[in-house]
Amino acid sequence: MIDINITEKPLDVQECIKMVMSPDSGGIDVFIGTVRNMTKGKRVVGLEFEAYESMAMKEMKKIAMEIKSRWPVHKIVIHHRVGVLQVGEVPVVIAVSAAHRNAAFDACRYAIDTLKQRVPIWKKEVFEDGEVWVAEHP
Amino acid sequence: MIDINITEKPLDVQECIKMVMSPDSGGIDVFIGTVRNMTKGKRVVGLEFEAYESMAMKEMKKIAMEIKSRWPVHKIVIHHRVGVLQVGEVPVVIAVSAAHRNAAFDACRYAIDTLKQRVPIWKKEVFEDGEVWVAEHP
Amino acid sequence: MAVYKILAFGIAKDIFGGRAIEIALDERATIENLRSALEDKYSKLKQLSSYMIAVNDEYADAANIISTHDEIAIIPPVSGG
Amino acid sequence: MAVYKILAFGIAKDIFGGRAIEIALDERATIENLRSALEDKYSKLKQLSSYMIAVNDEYADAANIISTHDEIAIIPPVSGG
Repeated sequence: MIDINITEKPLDVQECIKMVMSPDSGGIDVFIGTVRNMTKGKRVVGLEFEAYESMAMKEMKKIAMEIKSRWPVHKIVIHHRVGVLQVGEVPVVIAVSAAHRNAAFDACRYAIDTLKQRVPIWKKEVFEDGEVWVAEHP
Repeated sequence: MIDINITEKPLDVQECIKMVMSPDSGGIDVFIGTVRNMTKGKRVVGLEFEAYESMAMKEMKKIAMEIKSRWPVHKIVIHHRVGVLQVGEVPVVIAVSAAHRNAAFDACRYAIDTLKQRVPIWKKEVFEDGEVWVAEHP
Repeated sequence: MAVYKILAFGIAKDIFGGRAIEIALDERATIENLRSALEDKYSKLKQLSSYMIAVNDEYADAANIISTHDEIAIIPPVSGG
Repeated sequence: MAVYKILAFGIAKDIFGGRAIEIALDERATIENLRSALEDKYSKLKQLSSYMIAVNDEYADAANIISTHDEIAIIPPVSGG
């Protein structure tokens, strides 16, 4: 089972976890991104996320398919939020279940690392004195 | 912040996640153990967990302190359930928050790997035709 | 000549001054041709550490040929998650 | 001689036939002495792939000296998580 979503609504972490639970799984790894109050020593007021939605959905699905082909995992959920987020809010939730924990950990980490490398989503950091598009991947 | 618990009551995953959230964190990694319906090809009816509670609490605290000394993490929650669990129920939840995700992933994985190596908790697998104490760590 | 519509996201939106622009190129132009034409017109593009071009929701290579029916987008360095 | 109380968990409970047993040893016995005495009396202990002995909630070494005031426990291979 693969469930991919991009939404303006707050992400439901509990729901993502429920979606990956299954009686044949022994472990679930969940990554939850949260908006941090500081970046490079500067106070962040909030973040704004923008997605090239059709392509981002496609790239996220590709990541999930790559995971399925590389690790023995059962279910994968990747949900990304867009729009304006405050400090402490959750831009991304990735949950992966597997029979054994190593596959869940490896797959979840691969998902977030790869998402940050190539899924067309952009974040603008809003400071008290201005805003700037972030380019984490040069 | 370190929060360690051993309890007979169902673990509250959402509450564990809330406990580690903080405005200076950018990522949270959560490991959720779940009772699997099969082990080595045999159908499992349920599991029974027993802890040497005073020592297990102490060993889990040590693991959290080791994590604090090895990785720049913010908050660590390790909750373990004891008693009889059905398939799909959650024996363990580990949640770790950090400014950057690599520390959260490394620390969370270290926590579950080390817990399984040395925290005095034992699991008995209950099958339709009998039960057996598991010795995962020889 | 043909007119290609180019979508912009993130900082590329600021550089183009909008969500999309149109640019005239030869028919059967390549991604490489498009890149040169865009950089001539919007020199700030060259200040980005890098950027990709996507065609119909897929990252495209320099030699790919584009048509005016394709959905073409500038993908500045991504920063999701 | 002194009487030591030994707690048991997991499969050690089944081997001892209960949550705790008592065993007589010299005063100032070592963990090694305890291990030998237990294995003489409960030979099934030797069938475990391994087991540790904890003293006052800490894993103990073979040379550690025990007292009758210590909380002593047999720790068969753990399997939490």
